[in-house]
Amino acid sequence: MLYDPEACGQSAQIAAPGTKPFNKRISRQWYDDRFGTTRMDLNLSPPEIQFRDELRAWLEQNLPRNWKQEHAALGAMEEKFAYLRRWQKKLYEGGWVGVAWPKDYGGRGASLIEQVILIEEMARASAPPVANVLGVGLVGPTLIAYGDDAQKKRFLAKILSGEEIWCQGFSEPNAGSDLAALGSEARRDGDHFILDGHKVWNSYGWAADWCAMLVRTDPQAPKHKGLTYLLVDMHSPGVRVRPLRQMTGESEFSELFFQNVRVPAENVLGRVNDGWNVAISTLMHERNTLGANLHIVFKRQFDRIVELARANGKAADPLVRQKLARCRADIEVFRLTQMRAITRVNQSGVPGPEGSILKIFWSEFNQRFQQVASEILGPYAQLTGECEHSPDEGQWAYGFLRARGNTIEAGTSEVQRNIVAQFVLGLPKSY
Amino acid sequence: MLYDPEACGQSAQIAAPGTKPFNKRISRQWYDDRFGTTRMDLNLSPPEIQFRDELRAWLEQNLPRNWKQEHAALGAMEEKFAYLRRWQKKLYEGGWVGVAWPKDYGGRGASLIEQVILIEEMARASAPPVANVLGVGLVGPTLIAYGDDAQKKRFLAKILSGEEIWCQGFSEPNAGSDLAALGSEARRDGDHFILDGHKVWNSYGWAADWCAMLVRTDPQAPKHKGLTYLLVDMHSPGVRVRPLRQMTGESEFSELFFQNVRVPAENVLGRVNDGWNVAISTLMHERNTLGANLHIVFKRQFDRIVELARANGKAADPLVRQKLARCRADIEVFRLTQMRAITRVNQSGVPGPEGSILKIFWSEFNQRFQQVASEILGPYAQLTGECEHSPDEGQWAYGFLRARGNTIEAGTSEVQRNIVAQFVLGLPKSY
Amino acid sequence: MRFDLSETQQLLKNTARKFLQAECPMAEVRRLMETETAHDPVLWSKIAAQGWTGIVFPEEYDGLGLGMVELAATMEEMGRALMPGPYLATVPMAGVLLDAAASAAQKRKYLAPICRGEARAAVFEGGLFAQDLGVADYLIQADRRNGALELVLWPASAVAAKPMPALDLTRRLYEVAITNPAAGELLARGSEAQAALDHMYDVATTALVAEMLGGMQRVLEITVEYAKTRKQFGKPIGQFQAVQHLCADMVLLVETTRSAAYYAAYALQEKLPEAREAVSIAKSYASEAYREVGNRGIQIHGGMGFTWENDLHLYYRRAKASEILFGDATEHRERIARLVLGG
Amino acid sequence: MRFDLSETQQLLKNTARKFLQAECPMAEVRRLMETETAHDPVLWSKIAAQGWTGIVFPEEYDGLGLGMVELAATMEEMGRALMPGPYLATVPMAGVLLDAAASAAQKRKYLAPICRGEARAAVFEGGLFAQDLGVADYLIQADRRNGALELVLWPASAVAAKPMPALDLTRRLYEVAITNPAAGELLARGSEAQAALDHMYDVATTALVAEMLGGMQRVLEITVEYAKTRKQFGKPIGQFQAVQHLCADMVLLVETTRSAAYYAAYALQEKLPEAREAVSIAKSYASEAYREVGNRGIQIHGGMGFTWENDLHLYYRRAKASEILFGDATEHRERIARLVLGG
Repeated sequence: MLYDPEACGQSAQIAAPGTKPFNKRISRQWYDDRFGTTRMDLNLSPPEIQFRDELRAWLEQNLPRNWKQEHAALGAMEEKFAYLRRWQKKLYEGGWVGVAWPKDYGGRGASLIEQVILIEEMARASAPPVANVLGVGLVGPTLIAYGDDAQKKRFLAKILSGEEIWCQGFSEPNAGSDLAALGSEARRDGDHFILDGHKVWNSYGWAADWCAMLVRTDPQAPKHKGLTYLLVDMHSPGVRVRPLRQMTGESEFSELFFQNVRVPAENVLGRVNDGWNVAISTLMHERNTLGANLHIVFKRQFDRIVELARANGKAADPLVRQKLARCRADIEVFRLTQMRAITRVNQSGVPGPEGSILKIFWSEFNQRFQQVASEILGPYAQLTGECEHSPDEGQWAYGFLRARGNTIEAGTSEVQRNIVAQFVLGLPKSY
Repeated sequence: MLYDPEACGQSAQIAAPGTKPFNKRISRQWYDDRFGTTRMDLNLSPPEIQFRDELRAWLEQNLPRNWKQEHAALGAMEEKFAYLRRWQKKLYEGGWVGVAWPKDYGGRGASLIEQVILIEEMARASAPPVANVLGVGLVGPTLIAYGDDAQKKRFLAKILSGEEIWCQGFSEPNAGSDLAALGSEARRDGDHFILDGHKVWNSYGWAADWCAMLVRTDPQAPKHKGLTYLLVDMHSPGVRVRPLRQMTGESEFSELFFQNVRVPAENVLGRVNDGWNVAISTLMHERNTLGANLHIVFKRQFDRIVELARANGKAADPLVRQKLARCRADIEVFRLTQMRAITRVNQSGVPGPEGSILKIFWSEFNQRFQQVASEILGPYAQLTGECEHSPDEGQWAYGFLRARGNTIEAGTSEVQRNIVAQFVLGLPKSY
Repeated sequence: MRFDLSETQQLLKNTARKFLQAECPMAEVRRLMETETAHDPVLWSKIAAQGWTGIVFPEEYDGLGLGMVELAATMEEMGRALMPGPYLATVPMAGVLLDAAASAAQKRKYLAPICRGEARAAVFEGGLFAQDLGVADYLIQADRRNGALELVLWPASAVAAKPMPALDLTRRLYEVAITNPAAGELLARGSEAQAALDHMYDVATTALVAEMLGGMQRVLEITVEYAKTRKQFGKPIGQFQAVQHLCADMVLLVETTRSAAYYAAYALQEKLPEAREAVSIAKSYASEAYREVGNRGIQIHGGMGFTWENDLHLYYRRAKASEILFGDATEHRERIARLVLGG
Repeated sequence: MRFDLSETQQLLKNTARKFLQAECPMAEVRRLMETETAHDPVLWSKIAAQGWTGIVFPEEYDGLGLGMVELAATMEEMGRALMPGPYLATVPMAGVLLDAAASAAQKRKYLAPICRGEARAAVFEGGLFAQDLGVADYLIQADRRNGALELVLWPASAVAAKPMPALDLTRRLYEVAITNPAAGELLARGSEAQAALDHMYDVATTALVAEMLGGMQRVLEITVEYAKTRKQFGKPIGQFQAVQHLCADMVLLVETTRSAAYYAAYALQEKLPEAREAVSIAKSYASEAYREVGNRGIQIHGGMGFTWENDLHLYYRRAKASEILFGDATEHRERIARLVLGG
């Protein structure tokens, strides 16, 4: 008889040693009847396979064979970016941009798993990124959730086609981990807001037509309560973009300065002073889709460092073997943990704190991995791009420096650990 | 000309490129005249050498050759302890107990470095410990600092001779890291206090004649302010000692229960309600002298695991070699950092937060070390004492478990890191 | 695509948890660990009645015919409860070896009684010990004789089992001596024996990892509960960032091990080509993660965590024994390296 | 017994700090790192006037005749200031090699100008690069020829130096090509050359470790200062336990490295038998500690720490280059293992 916790559970029912109280045993049939026959299944479903195959066929037809060379041959940043806009246009015409968006807004209503399939297939094919990464991934979904009909009509199609490029203005010099402490202010002035502020760590600002911003509209309210989510035309007078040079030497990010910028009141997304909730929704989307291609990126780098370790003989060194095996295991465990998180979000429909676990894991892994790579390369590890001896044009020296930012950007490891402690484990707020 | 920061230091004085503004150079003579000729010197001074040689000669004469066998052959705990009391008596007669105490109280007024020499020589000779460890190391110095003449006369000599054994009652079940939260209470009743309370993690309680306790005498005062340092006769009615079994299976510690215990008011050490300051002084002494022999203990264990690694072939494994080399380096760095701390305390006369740095280091090192040992021993690492296959009578399995306590006892690593952050670096109090 | 236990598997797991909460609470674990063998025949018969002793074996030998994922889910609960006794030795080790190597007649004779809960067994490959041999009805020995690997079954009467005291008090180790060399029965020989033995190690390692996962999950739960209630400096200690971050580390260790453990079980179940690598990834993770979860759990408990009466050290002891069993993290990483790098 | 800098040594160190604060502040470091060679002749002549270019060399060759501890104390300050240029290549490397290997006549010709600040030099043992060769007046090459090690001195005119861009912007690497094979001058050969080279590596490694110590001390100070002033969530971030514990880790890393660094210098100075082990202990520690201090320092700075304008990355780049130079932690641990375990 199968254990029935309702009917049992008292220690009085445990028989004295030596007796055999349970001589009837259950059968497979009994088990299947009682519990069902569903099983863990990592295979794609038939519709998922169809989605993937359709995408593969389209890429086969449309992906420029040697786009990296074509792209690299273009001189100016603007020309390179125009190339990506053309690629996005092509993808858009094929129906492969914003696949998760509802059909009404130009999407396919794809499931989370289908989104992940798309991200992975693009990574496997080494396809170019779309130009309007933030528009498609973050601003669009927020507009769909919070925008009014006019806003949706005005913005969504042009996001998908890449006609209008978006950036995001959240972080400020004095509002990093403590985002709600931001001080950029928008004062109401008739049917406009007058915006003054300073944003940092902004991506794509130099190329953007629009910026989705979080600004303070009620300085008297408690700090989370007086914020508004504002859509700002980057071509407005008073907007200035300055490259922000990071420790790697590049300027991947910009600073944005806003001085007396007039923003029509109709460009408020959601309600005035409710911007915190709107932004949180954006950040959830960010954590949900960000990093779905990372395991492929890591795997590719891993395979390359294995090649280099074979070439310089380190692949036979027991210490290096341990470290590479650990990296291999980490990449695999990252992939698997991401699959589990996707399974859960796909079923519940709600992005959860799993994102923080993954973020901590991959960012700390990448720092370990880059260190292992540097140990394998020895003195060559420090050579930067401009040198003929430099392995892979200095990507490893660059990668070492760039990885240092991983545990800071998109929420420091400290903030992420607070989130795990408080939202996964239910420990009390620590500050 | 040597750089003179008083006369220079302005960038205006930096000459234009190509000129040679400093063509006069300094000589060794100039340097010695200006700065002096003292040098770092790790050798013992002549008086220190004399102290050491005298001690070595005494040990040569007096240390029982095969005391470990003699001691092991004794059955009951009490008999073993009586053996250590006899040893302490002998040491006392030789003048080797409490060497740091002033001559008036039976010591030699030895410097900190001489104390350390004593501890190291005893460890090198594998001499037995004294019976009255806490009396000599903690209670005596506190009595010397805070006791009145009557108390000093009453207690000090018997501490040194081992005639009266002391224990310490600080920690309580609800006052661990937060020692000041302790709840054992002593109420004034004429010329006595009536004591009720419960202490844990007490060492030597089963053998002690006296207990140096921290108890609450003013429940209304802020928690650090209402405490008193009390000397309690362990033979008083109402005192109960119960072994506290730890995860290793042994009972190295006890719990103490006090119920309506009458303590004469003359047994208050320092002022009533000033016990916190008295206790802090005790803890400083604890951190100062505790661990001075540890590097010798670690080194001996290290040498032994190296022997075992040679015997089972692991000494040739590159991974094991890395781990052993790291342990070797850690032990050496621990010894050196302790020497630097001793140098500093010896010159300033004040124990400082260096103790916390050393405590964090050795406790975390020992956990790493025991893990390395267990990896070297492989399946044998888990065998406990009672088994013929068990290496070194199970000391490695025991050591693995026992080391787990190192980062908890005598101030958790978390509390110690707070101390370093706040008292070494001056960061603000975190809670 | 669904990388998670199915409703069916989750039901099985929930039922196992309730069964063990009632039939094998910590008081029972502590009672059994003080006995000579840490084995209770009554508990064993109840386990058998659940079908657990035959969970992965064919129905024709009175097994339940379920798969690796079901075995893993069940063992996760056994690890959570710290269930003492010879389950690991009997089912994922001896049983799997019999199922893979023995003839149909031998399976009827030796595997079916295991499935029915009437027999227990142990495996010995010539290392230091055989686990839970003291309560086994037979021993399967993997031995290299006349130049080939042989799997030989010995009845308990032909084997002397000498107890070997060790850290884990809930699962016992025994020195092995064959006392009647004539009593052995050959199960398999040569490459067939090797394949069966390899398969057994993959299954048993995966089962062990699942069990370790359950243990570390429980250590995390006990610790978080303690951090919510224990107060120091006027606050629950779980409000201190240092404690929160240690707890967050524990979540990472548990959740990544869970991914690796479930995938290893799935890959073995589906006979995926990467199954062997998945098993080694899982064991290399679990070996370090269980120990580190134990370290953090005890640390957060402070002095209380270092006492005998607190349950954490019982998990910590199991963690250490499990770390060593079937190869530690270093050995499994070298196995991964051989698969990835060759050599 | 006094294991600490003496009053004399502390005075020297304090003076060096004040000198560098005035003559080589971070603005100057940033100016020089943007130049072709990161070397400034004026700064060099001022350094020479301090006696630093001859600090450990005999007075008869215009040196100052001080010891290893004084060299270490001075280099600690250079590391703290992140002083750019060819000091390491010229003094603890080329100078020490000349002092150990060259004849009296050669020392007068080559070492004395180094001491007087009139020449700079570099060393090349056939690896990837020679440090700061671009501003050297001569190169000493360690080369195995006709079955024996030879130390050969080449004038700059006989050597082509091709810059190799690398992480550390304050100390430059160059590819080496001998363009006039007839211009070399033999300094030493065979076991004498080997002993001089071994000695040079011990001295230069110890000097480098002292420099790394100064760098990590400075990263700690900058970070603690930032943690006291930067506010988030209404508090200085240094009030958060997570930040406090990262800072405490940094203190441990710095203080243990300091012990190892000073002892290595002392042991070399006193020619103690354990000197070689002490050097490897110090380098194995410093290699990891400087990087880890940098990691924590940048982490605590958050986004600000990841900017070009913040100074921490300049230290971090130096840390990475120094980790690799003269063998990383793994190589030095294997050297310790050879001394302790043999094999």
